[in-house]
Amino acid sequence: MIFPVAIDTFSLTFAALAVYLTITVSIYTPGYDDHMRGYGRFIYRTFPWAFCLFSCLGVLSGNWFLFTIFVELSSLVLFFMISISDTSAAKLYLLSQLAGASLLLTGTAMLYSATGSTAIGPVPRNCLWLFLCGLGIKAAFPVLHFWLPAVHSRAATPTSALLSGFAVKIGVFGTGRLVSADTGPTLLLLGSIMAVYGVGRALIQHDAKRLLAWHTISQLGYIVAAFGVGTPLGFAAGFFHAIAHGLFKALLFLSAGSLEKVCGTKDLKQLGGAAGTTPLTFVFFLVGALAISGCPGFSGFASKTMIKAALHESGNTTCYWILQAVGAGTVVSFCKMGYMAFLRKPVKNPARPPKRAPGKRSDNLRNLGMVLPAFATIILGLVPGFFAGTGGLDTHYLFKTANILSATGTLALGLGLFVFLRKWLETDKDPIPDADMLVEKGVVIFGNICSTLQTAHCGMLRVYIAVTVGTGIVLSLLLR
Amino acid sequence: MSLVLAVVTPLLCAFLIPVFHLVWKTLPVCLVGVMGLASLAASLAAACTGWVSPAASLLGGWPPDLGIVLVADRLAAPFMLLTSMGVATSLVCSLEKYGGGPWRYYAIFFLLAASMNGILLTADLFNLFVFYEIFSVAAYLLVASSMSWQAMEAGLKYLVLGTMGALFFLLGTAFIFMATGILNMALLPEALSVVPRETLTVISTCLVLGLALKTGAFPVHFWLPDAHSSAQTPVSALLSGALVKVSVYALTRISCLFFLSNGGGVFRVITIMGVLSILGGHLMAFRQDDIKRLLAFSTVAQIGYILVGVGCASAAGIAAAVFHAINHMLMKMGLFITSGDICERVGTRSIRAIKDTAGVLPANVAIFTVFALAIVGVPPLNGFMSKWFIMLFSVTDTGLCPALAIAAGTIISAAYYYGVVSALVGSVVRRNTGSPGNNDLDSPTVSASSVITGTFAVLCLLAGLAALWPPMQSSFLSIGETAVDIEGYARLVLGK
Amino acid sequence: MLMLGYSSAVVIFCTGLYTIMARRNLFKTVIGLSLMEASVLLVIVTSGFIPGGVPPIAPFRGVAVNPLPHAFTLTAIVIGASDIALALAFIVKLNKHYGTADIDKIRGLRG
Amino acid sequence: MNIRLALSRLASMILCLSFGMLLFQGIAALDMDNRVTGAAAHYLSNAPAETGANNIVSAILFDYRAFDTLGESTVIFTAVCGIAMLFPRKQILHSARGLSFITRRGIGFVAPFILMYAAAIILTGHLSPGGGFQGGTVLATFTVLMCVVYGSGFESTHLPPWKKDLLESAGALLFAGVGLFGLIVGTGFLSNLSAGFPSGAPGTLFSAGSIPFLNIAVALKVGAGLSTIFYCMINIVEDRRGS
Repeated sequence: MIFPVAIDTFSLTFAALAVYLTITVSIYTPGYDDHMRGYGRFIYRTFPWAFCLFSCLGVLSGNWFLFTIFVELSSLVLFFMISISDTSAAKLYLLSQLAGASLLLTGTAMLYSATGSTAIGPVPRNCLWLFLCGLGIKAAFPVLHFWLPAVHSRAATPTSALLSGFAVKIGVFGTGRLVSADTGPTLLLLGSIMAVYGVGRALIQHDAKRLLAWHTISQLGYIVAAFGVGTPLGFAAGFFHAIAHGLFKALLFLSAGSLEKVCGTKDLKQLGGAAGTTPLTFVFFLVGALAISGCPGFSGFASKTMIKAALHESGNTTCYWILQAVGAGTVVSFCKMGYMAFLRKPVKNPARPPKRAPGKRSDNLRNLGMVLPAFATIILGLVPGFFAGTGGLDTHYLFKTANILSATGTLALGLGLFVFLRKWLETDKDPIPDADMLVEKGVVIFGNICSTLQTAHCGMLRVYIAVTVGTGIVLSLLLR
Repeated sequence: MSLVLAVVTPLLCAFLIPVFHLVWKTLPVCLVGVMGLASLAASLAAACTGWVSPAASLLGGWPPDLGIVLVADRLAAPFMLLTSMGVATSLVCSLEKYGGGPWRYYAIFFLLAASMNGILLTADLFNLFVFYEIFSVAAYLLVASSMSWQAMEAGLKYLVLGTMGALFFLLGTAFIFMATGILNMALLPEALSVVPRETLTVISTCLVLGLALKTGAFPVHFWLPDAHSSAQTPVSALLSGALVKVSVYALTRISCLFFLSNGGGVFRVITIMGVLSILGGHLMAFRQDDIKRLLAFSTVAQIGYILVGVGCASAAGIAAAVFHAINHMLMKMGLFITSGDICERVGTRSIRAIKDTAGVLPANVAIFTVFALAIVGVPPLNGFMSKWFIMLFSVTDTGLCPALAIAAGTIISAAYYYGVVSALVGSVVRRNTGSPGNNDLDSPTVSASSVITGTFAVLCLLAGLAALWPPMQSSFLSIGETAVDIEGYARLVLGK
Repeated sequence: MLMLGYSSAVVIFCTGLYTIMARRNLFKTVIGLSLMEASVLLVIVTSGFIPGGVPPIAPFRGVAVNPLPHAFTLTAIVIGASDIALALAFIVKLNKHYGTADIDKIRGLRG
Repeated sequence: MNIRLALSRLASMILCLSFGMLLFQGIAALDMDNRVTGAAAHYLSNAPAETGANNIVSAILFDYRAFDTLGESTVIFTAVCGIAMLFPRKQILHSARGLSFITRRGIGFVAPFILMYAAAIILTGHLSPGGGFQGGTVLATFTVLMCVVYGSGFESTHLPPWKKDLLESAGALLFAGVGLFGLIVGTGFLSNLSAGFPSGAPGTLFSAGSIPFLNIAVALKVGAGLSTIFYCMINIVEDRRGS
């Protein structure tokens, strides 16, 4: 069979998410790119559908080979979309995704040589590391996340929404397919690190989209940790959080984009008072922020509660408390964003570009686009039965008083911390080195290696001859 | 019967060209075209014979152990197809560029075509050496045919290193003759099994070193970038597309026949060379500013992929290597021809200078981009498929290291091809957005070379898709099976 | 006798190899190449030698030597001569551009 | 600097010696039994009968392995073509820097004998040592001698390049034609007696089927080719002297 498929609840739901997000984005985009002409506009309007197609084929494909092909294609589509707004970010994205795909392919080849099949599913221990590295670049595992903040913040908003809403979810999807007894501890550890590191980084950001990007890493940490539990409940919880996060993070990115469109900047230090100028955007932001903070009634609450239940059930107390703390950090971070962008008095900044006259139609289109994920977020929050059922959990369990209390407690703690830390959060922080520094250093070293090799190609025939004869002698030793 | 015609037809064309020159000072283009068609037809006929019903043709009517035998089988046939396509493409481009003026150039061109067919068909080691010499001499001269000092220097370096390679090959042949008294390639596998180990070491070292020199594998690749970047566009395309593949064929054939059963160390060495070529070629290409030199180093790397496939020493690995050889012919010829056109239009070969130069043909740039995507390995295209197959079989047969090298190579090549394509595309976009008044509306003339490269681009896509088609896979597998089937080759040559 | 032939062939081969590696004059490079070629031909010819053999021309008086290496050698000599002629032609051409036959100064193509 | 030079020479010497060692080990491992085996033994015993040539080396070169010889003469053809391409001659020089009158006369007398010598070598190639290559070389040497004696103007008056090209192509075409005859008759490319070439009486001038034709073809090719190479290069020398 040329195209083996793996159709189950997991893949079908992901495909549905892809379609849903693409519809959202394609409603939103005409309200966003009205200043563009020519190629750029064409790419923004049509490529999301190509992305949707390849992503759906990717998640539905039944072996790792086809999965990798389609994932690579969907990355390529996104690469074109990113390259419209920022070519260097696009290059970074392309190269990192190619690296991930190449590692995945290597793993697939190894899987094939070990088992004779590449059917999608858990893999033996000896090729697991290749799969984890390959998917890790997609899903921003620690150190492999170097591309994510830069690309998310520099891409245009619809692209960021697709990136954060679905592209990284494909990596998570693959990780979900890998879940087996072997993966448990590794994924738990990776997930906890991602959650903590992401939220820690997010707290010191001033770029709205970069802040959201770090939260993506943090939330991915929740999902990965949930997968690491290894029980059906854990899997279902991760699955649910992946879907929920896809929706509310897309919503957050789109609202940040709207903010940028209206106010001309996405730097939190220069924003302020946007709740007055764009009340609808504020509402949508609020929905997303409440969801990501795990406020009861929104999808984030349900999924995070499921994750905690799974962790609790399997006795991973450390991880449980880490995620609890991360939840509080998330609340602080979004309080900061909401406060600085929407609620506080506008900053008087002469350098700020004059406010554009809001085009009525484009505003409406953007808001219409954001209605969809907001709606889904609330629905999933109120009726989480489907996902809870997948994990074998009663819906009522989620709305138990203890859980609601725990969530509201986290919210309250976060709010309190925010009030306490507000001054510190508003000030500038020195940049702290991150994994992208490693990459920059690596590129420099790599360039030096290339230069050295080039000087070896010195144009002197006698050197060439000597190398040839030397090669001959080495060959004779090898062939002995 | 038709096998020898594949060699003799282009030879006759080459011999006739000086005679025609006495009649017409400038050869009529159609005459050269007809000669090209005739030799193409002869080659394709031989390739068909080899594919459909593998056959041997006895020269001089002597039995195979006394005379020279030409053989076409399923390993030679795809290479024959590849080289004849490469030669035809390059000939069309030359005719389009130079017309019928440089008649000696065409004579050498046909000699090269004849010698390539000879190398692919012969089953006699010394005859192989003789054809290799025609091939090499013609190649040195084609490189030098632009008469610039760069071409002369590249030609001389190619000549010295190529002659050394030929001498090593001849030394290996001499040792084989000393040890066995036989030069028939079908009789040798058996005869070599009783040769002492030390002598076998010398034989394998000399043969592998000689052929690796001619192939342009990494530690001994030095002539390749010089020659490829200094030659004229059609010649560069031919060198990269067809010539190195002929050497790959010779290496595959000889190592499979002689060393598959008599010590498999040769295949390990080929794998090592392949890995080194992949890494070395890509690393050297990474910082190149000269677009042709960049493509040349990329050729070194692509040869590495092919060698890794050959180094698998299995039917599947060799089949994948042949597939990649064909794909590389399509991609690299296309890249050289389109980039040559663009560079001529722009007047520079420096990638940095292209950035500031508008006025390139968008169609050419689009086609170039397709080839670049293919050679980097973007999924539905052929480069991806063949790299994937090579990776798959090398993991099975030789371990993880080559596969990781292939993965690393993909990323590095993506980085530098991204640089080239963005420079080209940037210049097109700037031209389109620039002042609309002075765009020199030289209405995009449809040239033969752009038609060919366009076809190649479509073929790249088709070959990539066809690779997923099971009948295609099994027919490619039969190539590999032919290569490792030593008894089958002996049966075919000796007629038993 | 055979060993003498082979040993001298090996010595000549090394001499040729050394010449092309250590000498900077391009003409000496060519001489080195032809030395190497000659040594390979010597190996081939020696391999056909038979002590006390007579030339392989039809009515032999005695044991004839192996004629096959002779044929190979003849062929290879001509091929080698063509190579050398071509190399000299290139050198003449390059000398016009660089004004020297020093191999270390002819390095316009690098990197 | 000197130390670097010495070191580099030492390194190359070590490389050479180790390669020589490798080769020598390969030779020493063989046992030489001094017997003619394989195809060569067959040639020695049957060649005169099968090919009609007494000179067994010629029989191998022009019959058993004639395809090699075709390839070899093609190498010369290629090299000649290439050298002529590298040194394009816009006009042929008419300079007449020859030797003295006495030498010219003297060589004039000798010239026919040199040509006869060449012809003898070519035409008796199948009977005695010699053949197309050797004869062709003598022919080429003859033109070199003429250049020395009569100056390079000799070429333009007696042997213009187009004539040499024609002769060379004629030789090549003759070779290929003999080969194709066998193919047309149906006995295989370059087949000799089996294709119906008359064998004659072994040991006489008119014997050995197609071998004399091939000798002539190769002689034309080699003679014209080497002479072309010489005149191409001599023109450069004259160019430089002129400028």
